[in-house]
Amino acid sequence: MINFSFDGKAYTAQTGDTLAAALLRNGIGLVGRSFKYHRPRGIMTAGVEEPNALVTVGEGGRAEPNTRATDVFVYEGLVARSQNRWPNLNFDLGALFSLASPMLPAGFYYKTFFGSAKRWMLYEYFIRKAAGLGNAPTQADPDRFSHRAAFCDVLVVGAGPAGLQAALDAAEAGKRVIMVEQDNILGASLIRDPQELDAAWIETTAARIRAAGGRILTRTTASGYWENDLVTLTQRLSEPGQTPTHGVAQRLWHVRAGQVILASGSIERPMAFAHNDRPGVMLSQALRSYVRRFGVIPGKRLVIATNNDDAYKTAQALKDAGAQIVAILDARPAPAGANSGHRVYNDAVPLSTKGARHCLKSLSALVDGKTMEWDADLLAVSGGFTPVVHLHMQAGGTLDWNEDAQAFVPASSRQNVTTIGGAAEPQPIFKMVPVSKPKKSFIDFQNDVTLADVDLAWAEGYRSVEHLKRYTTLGMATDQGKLSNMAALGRLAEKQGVAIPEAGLTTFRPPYTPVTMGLIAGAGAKDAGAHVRRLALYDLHAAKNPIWQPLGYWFRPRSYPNGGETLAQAALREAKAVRNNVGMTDVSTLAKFEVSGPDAAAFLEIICATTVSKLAVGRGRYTFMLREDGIVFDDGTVWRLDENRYLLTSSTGGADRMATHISYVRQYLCPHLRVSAVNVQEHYAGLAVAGPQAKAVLAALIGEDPPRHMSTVPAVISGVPVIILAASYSGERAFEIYITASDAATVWAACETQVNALNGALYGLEAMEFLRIEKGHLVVGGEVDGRMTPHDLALDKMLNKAGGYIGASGLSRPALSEPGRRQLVGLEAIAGDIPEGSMLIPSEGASPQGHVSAAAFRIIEGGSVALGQLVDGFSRHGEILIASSPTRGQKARVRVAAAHFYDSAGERYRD
Amino acid sequence: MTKVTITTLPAAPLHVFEIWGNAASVAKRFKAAMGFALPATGRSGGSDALRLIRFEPTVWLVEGDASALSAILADDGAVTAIGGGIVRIRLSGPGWWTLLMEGGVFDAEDPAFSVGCSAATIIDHVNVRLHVISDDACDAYVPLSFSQGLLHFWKEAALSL
Amino acid sequence: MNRYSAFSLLRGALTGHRHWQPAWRDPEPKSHYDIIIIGGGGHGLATAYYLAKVHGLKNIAVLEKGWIGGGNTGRNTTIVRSNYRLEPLHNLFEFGLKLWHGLSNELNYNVMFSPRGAMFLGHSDADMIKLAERGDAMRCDGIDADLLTRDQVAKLEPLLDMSRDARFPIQGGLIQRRGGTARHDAVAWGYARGADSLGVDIIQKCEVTGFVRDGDAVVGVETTRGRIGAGRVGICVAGHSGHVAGLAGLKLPVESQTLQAMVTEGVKPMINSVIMSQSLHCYISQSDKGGVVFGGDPDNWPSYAQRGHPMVMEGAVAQGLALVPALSRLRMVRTWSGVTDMSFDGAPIIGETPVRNLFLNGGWCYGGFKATPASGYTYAHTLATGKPHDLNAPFSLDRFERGATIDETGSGPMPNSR
Amino acid sequence: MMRIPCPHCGPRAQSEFIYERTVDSVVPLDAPSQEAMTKLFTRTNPRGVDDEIWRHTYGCRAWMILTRHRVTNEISGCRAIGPEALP
Repeated sequence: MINFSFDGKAYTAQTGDTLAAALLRNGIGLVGRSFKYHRPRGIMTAGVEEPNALVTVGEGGRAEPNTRATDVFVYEGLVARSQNRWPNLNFDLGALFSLASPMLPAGFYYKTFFGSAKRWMLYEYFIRKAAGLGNAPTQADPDRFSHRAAFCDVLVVGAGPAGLQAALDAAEAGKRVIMVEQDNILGASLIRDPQELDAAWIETTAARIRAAGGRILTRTTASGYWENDLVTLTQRLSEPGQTPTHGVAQRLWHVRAGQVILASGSIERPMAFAHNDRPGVMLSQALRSYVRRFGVIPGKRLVIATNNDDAYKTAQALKDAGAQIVAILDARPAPAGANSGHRVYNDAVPLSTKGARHCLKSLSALVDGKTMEWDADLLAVSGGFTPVVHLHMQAGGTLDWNEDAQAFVPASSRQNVTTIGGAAEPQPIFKMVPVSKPKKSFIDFQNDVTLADVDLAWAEGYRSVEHLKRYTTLGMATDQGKLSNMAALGRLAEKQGVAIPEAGLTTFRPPYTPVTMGLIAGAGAKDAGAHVRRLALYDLHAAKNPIWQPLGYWFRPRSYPNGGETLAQAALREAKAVRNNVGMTDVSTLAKFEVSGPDAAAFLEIICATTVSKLAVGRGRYTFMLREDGIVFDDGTVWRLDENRYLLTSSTGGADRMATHISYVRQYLCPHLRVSAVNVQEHYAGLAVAGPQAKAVLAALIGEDPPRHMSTVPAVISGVPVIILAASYSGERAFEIYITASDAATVWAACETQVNALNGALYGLEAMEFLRIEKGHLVVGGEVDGRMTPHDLALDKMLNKAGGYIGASGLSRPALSEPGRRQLVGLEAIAGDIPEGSMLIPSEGASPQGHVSAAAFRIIEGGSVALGQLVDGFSRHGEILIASSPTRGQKARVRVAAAHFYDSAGERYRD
Repeated sequence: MTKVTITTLPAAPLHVFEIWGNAASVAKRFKAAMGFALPATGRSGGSDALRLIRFEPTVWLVEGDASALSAILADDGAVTAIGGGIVRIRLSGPGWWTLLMEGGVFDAEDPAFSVGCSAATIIDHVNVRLHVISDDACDAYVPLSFSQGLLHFWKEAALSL
Repeated sequence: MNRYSAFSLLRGALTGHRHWQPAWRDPEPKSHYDIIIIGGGGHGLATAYYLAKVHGLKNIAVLEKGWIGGGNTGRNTTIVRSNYRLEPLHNLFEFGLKLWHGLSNELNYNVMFSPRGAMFLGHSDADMIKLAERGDAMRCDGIDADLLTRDQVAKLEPLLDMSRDARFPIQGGLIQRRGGTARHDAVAWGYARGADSLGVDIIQKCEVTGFVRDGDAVVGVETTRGRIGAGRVGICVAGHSGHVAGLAGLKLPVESQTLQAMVTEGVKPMINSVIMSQSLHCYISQSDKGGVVFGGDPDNWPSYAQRGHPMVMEGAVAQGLALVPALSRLRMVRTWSGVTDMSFDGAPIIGETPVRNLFLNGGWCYGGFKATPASGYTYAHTLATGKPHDLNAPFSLDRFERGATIDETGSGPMPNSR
Repeated sequence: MMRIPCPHCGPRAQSEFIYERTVDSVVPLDAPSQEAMTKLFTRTNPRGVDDEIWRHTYGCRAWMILTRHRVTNEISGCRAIGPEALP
């Protein structure tokens, strides 16, 4: 026996019970409340199509709201709670809505609640409280979810008789086979009707499939059919709320199949009659499962209503189990059901039911024109069978109409999918026309949609099947119309005066059954699928526990505070060290490309908008790159390492974009060039040494005179070959040292020793911002914001006069040279600190004419300076503006100036 | 529970050998000089001393001493060092192909993906290059900056293969 | 059209709701209309409504190939806001937001516009500065935008992961309190009912298959229900702009991409506002029926298939769970896709085309729903007068080749980099 | 998720590929300015078959032209692009 609790009360279940079977075993009929009218709801099915028995299973971060009691297998200590009722299931205040239901037909909320948007929010507060079924968990999920790929020749969906046979044939023909089954045992319909093929057949078939290499996955649903026969499977490795063995609760499979065989069976239809939503009304095949599989007879006095032969198997199962069948109401004329040995009434259709303490007490039916009544506590209904065509339709399939079965069956498909078994050949039924009052005849039991609502939608002009669905919310509940779509289509076809196939069909969309969000996210849930990219020297930096700054997926040290310094204090100290002495920083994340070959220079002059071929060996220059529309999108430096070997650097933020751009130009536009452009961003780790003492540090490291500004030499530091580029971003004399990443720690240590010896400092991104802003150097993503031309950034004088670079024709667009464009300017504060990102306005209340892209302080002299963009900025130097930030309540009066405040002539670089 | 052990191999010299022209004659020159042919896409060639693995149409990954290769290429291609940015991770034990299916999209379980085969694909958002070195071992070449994240992902996945 | 009100519902309760008239007629197409609008989505129906209401024009038709509201109007994540960085965009969207605030009364149809607040989260100092810049740009143009501290964010959305060691730690936010969500179907139906009551012919199951030309001018359309003459024709088909304009020989700066969205099963209230992020591309809100609505990056390749790539959806959900871990055990009940017309600078295109009498309203990328009233109002002005409204003047079709693009993200002409 | 027939690696999952642009959007390096801008800013964007440039970014890193139907996703052709390659 297994112990579980429901709404705080302890019960026991037998091994293999679903929660629904266990609840019925314990005589519990009322399990929930419907969405809109809070009407009492019982267990209606034995499968995934269950619209009513939704409970919250599990606790804490594992609690799963809206779990179908029919789709969870009881385990020791399972905790289940009913939903959507206050204070409790038996007495729910929400039931008041059903008293007001005459005023609340479909779409009532479009016709009232007028007034201001604020007033609607007041009504909405109460509507949202009443809406929704379960409560969302409030804690994070303790378990993990796995994603795994699989490839097979044949994927079989459904382990019923047809599916088992198909999987066996394919596996023994040597094909790679995967078979999936939602249930936790194989057999599907065979469990309900074992006589045809006994249990042993199921076991031997499964064993033979496995022996031939086939894979069988139970508790697994084929939930989505995508392109080129890719099917997503959701596999439960633990039941809702259960602690999984390896910490993985579920697995999402992405299966690429050669061919898919759908043996998904069909779903039994309810019948539409007044008060057909009362607990105690159940589908016939479901009742048969409870009797045969679980040995549970959920009623004393049973009535069966049907329009087909299948329900007589249920009658037989009940008879075998010794239950008392009060009557069988067969919609078909005599002699249907004549020799079944039961009390059969022909031309009999249920009219209405009555209840006591929320559950079924009696029902009335129209029998050959006369109304008759029976006392019964269980009414099993069988209104026909709807083939499960979801995956066939998701695969882009078409449907045919089977007149005998009054059902759609799979026809052609765009992909390699075929349907076999019950889903392909549903059983014939007798076409019934609802005779009951439409008012309380429910077709969508969870969203409380009645036949009257369908009629109302029709009357109000919502006549396409999609309008009908959205206006009435029919089929938009957790069962997605599995029990309601066909009833609604039937009614719509009647109204349109056409046969059901002409009435139209809503779209079948993934998933077949609802899928846990954590499973969809998989491992990505923890880091949003965005892995942190680590520097080569990550451990070395981490040891100094810097303040880290995210930059794309990288994390780079922002500053190295010591002795309780704040970020600003540390950054200013570091920046001063660079200005006055020497500083050292990690620049490994810069994009870097090694471009070799006779046509290397020609290739680079296509990518870069400046000249490159004029560089002598050992020399380098600043450069920038344009998009095809002429807009600057990146900048960097280019160095001629050897006769035919260049090193190009560009921004960290634009690295992936630049790699694609270079590959496009190389592979698509110039396939014949003799050039190799290799992405070496992570091959070289890089560090920069900057400051008046930088030259001394380098000399000590390489034992010779360091290269002059914008020159490059190969060298050796502590026995490690390096490349030295004499480039400056900070405005001081500086050198960038590139080392094969695996040897970088040695060079960093040697360099740090020298820098410490001269009591220099490590500096991070924050100090680098102070240095480069004062110097007027641009940042991609800051001043280079994807909207500025070379002229707007005062770079146009460096453009390659010979043209031929990407973006040249983009610059010819007339509006790019008209007045009114935003241009790069410097800004000096007259009063107050300039807020970064603030708007530049000529006077209070005026519309912005530009903004501050980067703000900092004069490192030595103090005083707030900034870079920004300003309409016609070049011609407005000296103007006084307001840098205003209403969101931060800050502003500063600023003077427009040239975009460099420190050593504009560049003397600091010369030796 | 299928077993797989995950070990990070020490850094090794890695280069790219790229041909931009006269591919056929370079192939002849290579075979003459090295004694084995340039491997086709999805294959590897050579020995532990010098192995070439092909993932791209005009580029081979060279593992080992690449000093002799520039001469063979002359003006028809270039050799560039890239080893600093790559971490080699060896997956050994019968569970390596199941592990590669976790968070992946490539069919590592295909019997045709056997010794000497190579393939580049994406696993857990990371660009990974695979080279099968024996029935129960496969090397993965992973970008340095992502290697920590992928190692963590593989170790966690290995617990519940 | 009978007036909607609580009393009308009470009357219905007493009479079995038999007095309701159709919300819109189902007329046969006339031979000629002064103005034909191609596309019966929210924008097309709003355009027709304002043509009749503001400009008093009566001989108008809206041609819809399927059923009204069946395209992107029924497929978006229902978010309404105007917090854009660039001036032409936030001014246009703000004009729309003002219309949203009175729309239910204007149409006498409750569109359930709920100004719950549209919030962008910031995950670093750099993010917070970018958000402040966007907020300052709006505030300087008279649009509400407020920075939120970490604690204010946590109070508004208690289920956000506020831990310091989260992959994207939350540092603060920027909220537009007047933004929020609306019921998308109701917008289409409300405008349709309003337009129909003012004499506009809404013709469903009528696909335009070609244009009738007279020299260089368009004088009518060929449809699956016959030829219909027109004085002016306004294309308003969002994701299908490229296709329909192609029928007139036009090639647009637009590429159609799939944008997936999804909804969970209904639960009691857990998400109070609209959650977006400066570093992550996902947006989360909760509908009035309790389903958490979710969207993320578009599938960035061209497609009219209205079906997405499962792993793109998995990525969006991963981002959402990184922000709101408590979503983990909810279940996705349905996913769907719209066809978004990605313009080559991310801003819409509203105005004339090189073909006389043929006008275009499209290029809305994934931001069209929030613009429905503003798009309808300004397009109605352009169709009625033949000249741009000052709010849609910057969004001319020729701006790309002129070099006057309006690029909010600065990511350039390739739509898949947006 | 499509299965794209890479000319070098054979059929692979779409997640290894990235769509870059359409063939009709390619701006030749020597195109006169006006023609270049028209190519850059106009697309046929058909609701049918088009030639698209994809790249096997996480695979063999090669570029290719895919002839693909934008409603059914049917791929009717895939041609390699780039320098001449050994088999």
